[in-house]
Amino acid sequence: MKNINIPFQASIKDPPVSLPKYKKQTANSKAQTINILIGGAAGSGLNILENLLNKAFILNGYFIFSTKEFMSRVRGGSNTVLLRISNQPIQAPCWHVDLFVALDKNALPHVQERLTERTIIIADESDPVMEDKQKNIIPIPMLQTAKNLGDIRYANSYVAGLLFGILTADLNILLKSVISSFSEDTQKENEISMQEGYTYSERLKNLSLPLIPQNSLSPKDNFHLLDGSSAIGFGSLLGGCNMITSYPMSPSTGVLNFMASMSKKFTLLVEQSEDEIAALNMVLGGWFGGARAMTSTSGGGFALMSEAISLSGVSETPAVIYLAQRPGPATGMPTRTEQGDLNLAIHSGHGDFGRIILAPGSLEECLNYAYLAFELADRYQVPVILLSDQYLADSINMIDNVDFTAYEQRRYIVNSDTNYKRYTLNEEGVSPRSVPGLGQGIVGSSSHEHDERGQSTEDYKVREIMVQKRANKLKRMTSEAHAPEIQEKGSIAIIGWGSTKGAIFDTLQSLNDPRLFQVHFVWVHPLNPEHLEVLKQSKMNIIIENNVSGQFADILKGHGVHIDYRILQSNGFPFFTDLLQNELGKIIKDIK
Amino acid sequence: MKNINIPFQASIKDPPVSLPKYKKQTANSKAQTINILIGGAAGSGLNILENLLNKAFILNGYFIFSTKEFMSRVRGGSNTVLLRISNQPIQAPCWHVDLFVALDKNALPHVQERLTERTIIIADESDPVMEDKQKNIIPIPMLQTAKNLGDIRYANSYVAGLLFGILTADLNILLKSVISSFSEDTQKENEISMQEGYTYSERLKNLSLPLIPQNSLSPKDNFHLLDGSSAIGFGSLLGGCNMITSYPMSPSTGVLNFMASMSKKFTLLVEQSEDEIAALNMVLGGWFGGARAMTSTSGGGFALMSEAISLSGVSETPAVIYLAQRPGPATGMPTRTEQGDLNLAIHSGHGDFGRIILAPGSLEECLNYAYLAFELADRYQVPVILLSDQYLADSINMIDNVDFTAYEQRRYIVNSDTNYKRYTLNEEGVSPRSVPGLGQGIVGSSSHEHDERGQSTEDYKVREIMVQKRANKLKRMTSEAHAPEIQEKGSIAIIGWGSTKGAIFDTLQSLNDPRLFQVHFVWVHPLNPEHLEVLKQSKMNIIIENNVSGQFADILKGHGVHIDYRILQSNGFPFFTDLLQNELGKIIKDIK
Amino acid sequence: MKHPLDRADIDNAWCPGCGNFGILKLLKEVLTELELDPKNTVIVSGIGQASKTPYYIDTHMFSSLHGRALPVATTLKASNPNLNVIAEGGDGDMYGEGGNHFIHTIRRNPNIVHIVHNNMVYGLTKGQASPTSQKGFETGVQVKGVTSEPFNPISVALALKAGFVSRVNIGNYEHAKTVLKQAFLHKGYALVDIFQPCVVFNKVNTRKWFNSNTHELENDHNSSNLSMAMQKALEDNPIPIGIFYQSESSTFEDNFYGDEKKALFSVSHDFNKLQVLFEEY
Amino acid sequence: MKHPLDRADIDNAWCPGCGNFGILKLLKEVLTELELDPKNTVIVSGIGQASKTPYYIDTHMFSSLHGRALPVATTLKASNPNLNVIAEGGDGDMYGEGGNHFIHTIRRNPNIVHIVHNNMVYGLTKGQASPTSQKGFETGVQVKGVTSEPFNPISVALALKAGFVSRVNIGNYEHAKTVLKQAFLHKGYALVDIFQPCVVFNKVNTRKWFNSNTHELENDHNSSNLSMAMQKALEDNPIPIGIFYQSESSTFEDNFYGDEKKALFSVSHDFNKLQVLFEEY
Ligand SMILES: Cc1ncc(C[n+]2csc(CCOP(=O)(O)OP(=O)(O)O)c2C)c(N)n1
Ligand SMILES: Cc1ncc(C[n+]2csc(CCOP(=O)(O)OP(=O)(O)O)c2C)c(N)n1
Ligand code: SF4
Ligand code: SF4
Ligand SMILES: [Mg+2]
Ligand SMILES: [Mg+2]
Repeated sequence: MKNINIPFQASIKDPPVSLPKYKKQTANSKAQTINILIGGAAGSGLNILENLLNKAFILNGYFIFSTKEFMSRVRGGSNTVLLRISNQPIQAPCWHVDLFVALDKNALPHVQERLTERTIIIADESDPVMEDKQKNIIPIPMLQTAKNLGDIRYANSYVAGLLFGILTADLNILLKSVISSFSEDTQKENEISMQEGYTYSERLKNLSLPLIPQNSLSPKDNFHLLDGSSAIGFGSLLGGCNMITSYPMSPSTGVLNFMASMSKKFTLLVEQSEDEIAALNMVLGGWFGGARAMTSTSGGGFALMSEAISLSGVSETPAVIYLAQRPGPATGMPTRTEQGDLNLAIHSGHGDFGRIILAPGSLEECLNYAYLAFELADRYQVPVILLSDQYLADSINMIDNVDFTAYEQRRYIVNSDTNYKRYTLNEEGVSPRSVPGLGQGIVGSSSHEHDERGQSTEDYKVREIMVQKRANKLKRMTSEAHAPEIQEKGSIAIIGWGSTKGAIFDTLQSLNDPRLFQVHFVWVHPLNPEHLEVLKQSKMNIIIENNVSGQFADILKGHGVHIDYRILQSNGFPFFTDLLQNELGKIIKDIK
Repeated sequence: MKNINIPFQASIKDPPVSLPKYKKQTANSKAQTINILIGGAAGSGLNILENLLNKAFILNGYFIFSTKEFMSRVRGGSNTVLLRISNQPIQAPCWHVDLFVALDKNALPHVQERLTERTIIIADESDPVMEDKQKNIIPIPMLQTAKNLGDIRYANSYVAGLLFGILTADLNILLKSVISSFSEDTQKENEISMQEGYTYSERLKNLSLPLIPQNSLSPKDNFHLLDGSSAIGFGSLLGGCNMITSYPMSPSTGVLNFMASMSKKFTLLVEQSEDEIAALNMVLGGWFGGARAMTSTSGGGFALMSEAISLSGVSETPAVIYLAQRPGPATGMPTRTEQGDLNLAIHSGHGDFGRIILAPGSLEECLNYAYLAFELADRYQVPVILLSDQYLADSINMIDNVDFTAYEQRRYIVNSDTNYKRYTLNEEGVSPRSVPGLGQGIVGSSSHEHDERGQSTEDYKVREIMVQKRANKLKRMTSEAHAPEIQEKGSIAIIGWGSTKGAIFDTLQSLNDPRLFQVHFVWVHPLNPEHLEVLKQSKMNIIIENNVSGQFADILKGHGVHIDYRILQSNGFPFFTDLLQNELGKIIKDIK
Repeated sequence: MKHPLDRADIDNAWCPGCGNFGILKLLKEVLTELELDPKNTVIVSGIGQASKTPYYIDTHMFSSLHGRALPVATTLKASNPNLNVIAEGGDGDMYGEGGNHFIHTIRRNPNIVHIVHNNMVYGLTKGQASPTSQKGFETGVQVKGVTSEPFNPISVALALKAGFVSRVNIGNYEHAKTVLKQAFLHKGYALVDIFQPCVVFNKVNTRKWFNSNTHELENDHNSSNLSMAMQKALEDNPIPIGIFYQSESSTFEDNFYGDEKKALFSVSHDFNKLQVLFEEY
Repeated sequence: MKHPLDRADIDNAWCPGCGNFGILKLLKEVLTELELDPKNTVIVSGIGQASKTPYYIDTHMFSSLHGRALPVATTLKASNPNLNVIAEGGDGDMYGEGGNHFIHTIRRNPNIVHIVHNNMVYGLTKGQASPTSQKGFETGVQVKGVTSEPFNPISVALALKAGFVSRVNIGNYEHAKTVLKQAFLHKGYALVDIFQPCVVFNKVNTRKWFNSNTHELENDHNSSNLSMAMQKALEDNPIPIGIFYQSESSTFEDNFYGDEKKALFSVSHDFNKLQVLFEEY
């Protein structure tokens, strides 16, 4: 074996990498937003409509944000897409909407509660709700038009045209998006349908819709539109990921699909494993051989990986696990969202060992922390869990331009000499990692308690030394942990982690109460106690979590942080800014 | 389906069962104990020797306690058995010994540190240590004697005879034990060997051994000798266990073996599963069908059960899981002991749901809480985890007579009527559980979020109700939780859980410091905050745990309990009373 | 087309045209025609489109985890041998995630019927390859097409000497019914692999494809001959359907219960006996 | 009997007389005789007595979890196709806990050698039945004897069309060596199931038993004929040993790398390309 040059070689002695900074979310209460909800069945083309409208509104100069809510089925049922169109970046969904479009007759009953007196409802003229004589319902001939064109699914384009008409957006731009959204043989019909919808909107000019926001994006702006899954994917590629081994599971499959599509362009092995146990063990085999491997899963699959995480821990083999949460226990609600697997992520696997858990809350953080997951796994030789959820994975938002060259590449692999010992004891607690076939040494990796060579041991003193070695590593990881992001400073901390970032940010913007300040954790484990000082000095701490018990709240309590209020939810929805605003508003009203 | 009579039918509305009381451990500092360590290779008959001596010393009127320390191999290496012989019940092992018998030449180097200046060492005359001219080493011709008899393994009987001689115990009693310990064709030789050892002991009469304890047991006393595994087994049968499905894993296999042996006498299905995932799913299939099923495993296997625990949680199918801990992570040290899987036991499985974790610390508690595990699983329809460890499972101790009729039998199964709904909402949060084929109704059990019938649901309000239902159940379990056992009362609480009970008790006896009082948790999860008041009122809290991070200490911290000192260990050994005494003694010396 | 075994007030979540509807109908009709009491019948399913079946048919059900129906079904049957127990799920569920249970359940031979909806794709998770997907099958994950050898449940079951090994095509309904009935009448583990078109995600192995690529085993097929069965199992152009092999031997429950089969919910141990045993310690 | 591949300063934990010693010797000799560089060779093992092998032989090793050697070995090989990769473990490890990986690794066809020490018992955990234990085998857990049908790795591997399927008896050392060498020379997944006496816990299937109950496949056995191989695989009195079947097809790594095989540790992505792709969003 001759020595081989490792690109970007780095060592644990190097200071941690720093992450590129993105523009901070800005406080601006002059947002003008229009919120549109569209309801229809699975398989009826709702996703195409979402993409079409998103692209078109952006080209028209708006900021957009869209999110879906859908059932665990492939056809039928009742799903929705929420589109928020604004003159400013939007970070989160709202519950109540300005405009609702019912694509079929099940749509309206499904969303009844999200409509207010002022909500304008648009439905097909044949929809039975018409008979209710309910006010605010506007009948349109979308189904007839579509049927005339030969396929009921052209109704989607009709609606797109109609919405563009109502919002006085430029139809030509919409027509441009059509080209990329529909297959050639249906483009013509879609265009016609769209045109008819646009024309029909003339009749609806005097709707009492909120003010239509000004075009705020100029073509110079370099914003990109993507969902959380794709952002995790780009971040993983930035992290050098060249292997992904997964078993499909909603809502994690988006990342697997993204990586699979990228495997046509990069050296990137994509393998669907027989189960999740194989998936994580394959990741370990990959890293052991020198790859940068990851797996993607959700709670149930992650639970099955529990033993292999422990193998990563004791053998000090790096691993990256993308865990997209959904409501449990067990199968729970497969297509809904929750933050219920934090405790599992922290404690899965038997025995004591260090791991890192990163829970991004925005597209920027998805990119940065997916990149970082690979860096940290390699740096500390530990499992790193990227914690997302269905809401974050599936929501579509805008991100400022990304400079890919700003991300430092590193590889913590060494050539081995003949005396190489995989678990060499040193001050850092992290032994230089070589891989088989790289140099003159032998790499011995072991799931047993082992000595420096990796030979299994029955010696209690060696055990004590190795337990200490791993504890030292954990200490180092803790000291290099990232602090929570703190927006401004006040007396009442509003604490969140992961995907609630945007909803909390938006809510605080709206409440505009100078006492409130946001404390957002991405690095949720291990926590550095120094970073919690801010919560010990605040007058009051309110935590917002999307799970029933307040898992992070309990962890903070364990660190001596007092939690005064917990705003919890466990119904499968993300937090909606308008509802959150009410709830938080009520709590703080009485605080002097 | 006709209605069928369920024996011992009970309901959640009945008050919780009460456990039979056993005599409390008593404070008595006049214990006279002699501590004998015997070292030899795996497969050399050490276990037979242990059983033989245990039985014989009891028949001679002594209290005994014995524990093993062994390597993960079937033959060779170096293992030990510690025998403590006393005039009083013994609860824990000690590190330093009075007498050491080396069965082969590897034995002495292996235990060097456990020998003091006063330790008498007995070794074969051919042992190379003889050349060291180390004092206190007494040569005996055991190997020659054994060889003359035709098998080196007769050395064990020689040693038994010798020890009996030294301790002036009655040889006839020893000879009686031989009958039950050896197969017929080797009995003769064993008897001769024993006799020779006994005779040889005459020459060693003036050894400076500690005073030999008085015979304290009278034949009237009805003490029984068993290990922790058997106690768990008896308790499980008391709990009505009629199915065990397991995959073998040290140190849990003792329970599986015990149950298998009992399957010849009781209606009891024993099945070795293909893996641990199958094992727990089989347990769920069993309970779903009306059986009382359990599985036995250790950390790695338990990690694999993580997903199925979550199924137990959401489907509200009872389960009993016996988890015997060993040092991790991963394969760790398969035959050693640790308390490192508490966090995993509490948090395994995705999503939020209730479970109960019971960690017995003595034979009495093994019996009581194994019984209770089945009762509670049935009562609350939750997974119950019985947390033991290698030390407790494999140590042999004495227990006062058990009155099996004192245990109340209950079955929480109902006949169903045509309107039966598996997840009926009621005040108790626990819906009456029927099983298929029992009555007129349909039993629908589901891993999805479901409605009262068990049909999967996409309705967020139903989700909220069911989340609340499960939370209510957890509340009820918490309110019916058992308080920790508190021995006497002082100002400094010495906290432990599970298998450390005896070592802490013994240590406090020896330290005899009126400020110290023991707080021992068996019911380790969920904790009832009221029960922690005692720890908020104590002047100081010291916790003793056999893991590196202080897992239970962190949990108590989360409940607002201040922990002043943590005595932690993670080297594969149990706590030794003499060492613990030193360590605790040092800490409290400076406390005013 | 109402059926007495229809579950009331349900919202069927399958796609229009899906082969699962045929299988649901088949199962209801077979249960009825064999006069199996639904109150004495349990369907244990995993997770997937196929595994939604028990939500739509009015027997007892345990909708368990993806891949885990077989171990649940095995001990359920053992806990109450009077029940008719069915384990049901998709090809991904039973041969992918649940592959290990497939092997070892066959070895145990519990008296259950094992129904696998084989659409050669992962339906519920939107179209990835399954273990039975054919080489070259392209999906969003298998972007260059499947490269692994497809899993042949029939040959594997035969290699394990399963007692009843069959495959049917739901497009050949009456034949499927005959076979499924035999599976219920067989004492011991009975595999029924059912070809089922997924109209949304499998555009290759369509209803038409299944119809034109399968043929019924010849009348002279000797289903008690293991090596002849194996020979047939390895044929794939066209794929034989029918009962490949059948041979009864003692079941998992028989081995446990012997002659007196009573449900474990009525069992309690004799504590006096326990006391006596304890005294020996 | 020193060997250059002996690992220094080790304490072998096997029982005197155990068949594992023969397998260890066999492996060292085969590696040496085939001139496979130990610095380029990795043994991935599970947990069990058999799985201790890599601790005693001076190649690279990954001693992984019980049952999990195959998935680790598969991606290890894919991460660096220049390595010689061996997956090694016991019958419980590979066919029990790891049964699902056994099936699906065969389907993937990575170019690895899969060595299974088949002693028909769980050695390390002290004598429970393994999937290959024969009916009636009594243990502390199977107190009334094994009732399940024994697992036949050869027939199952053949049912899955594994590329190289063999069984040897370590008591027939020279034959075993010939076969193991062929396994290393085979391009693709190669199963070598090795009968190995456990002198402590299996008093039925002893060295003598294996010797008198096995016979080498006849010279005229055609190892390219799958159905002939299957026929042989189902024979059990005596049990044939040798190479049942051999047939090469493209491997897991081939499918990924095509022609240019470079280890993934030297791969880094072109961030400019990534930038360009991102701009499309
Ligand atoms: C442990 C686990 N992993 C993954 C999933 C996600 N999942 C649900 S159904 C399914 C596969 C469905 O395919 P198949 O079993 O063939 O059933 P079909 O939908 O085709 O009927 C998967 C991977 C899950 N629910 N649980
Ligand atoms: C997940 C898990 N389950 C169980 C065990 C315990 N265990 C260790 S080795 C072994 C079986 C050994 O049998 P086999 O694989 O046939 O190897 P042998 O010792 O016979 O060579 C078991 C069950 C484990 N280490 N991990
Ligand atoms: S996705 Fe396929 S298998 Fe699932 S219901 Fe639709 S057609 Fe049937
Ligand atoms: S227990 Fe059996 S398999 Fe294990 S080393 Fe001893 S003889 Fe060999
Ligand atoms: Mg399928
Ligand atoms: Mg074995």
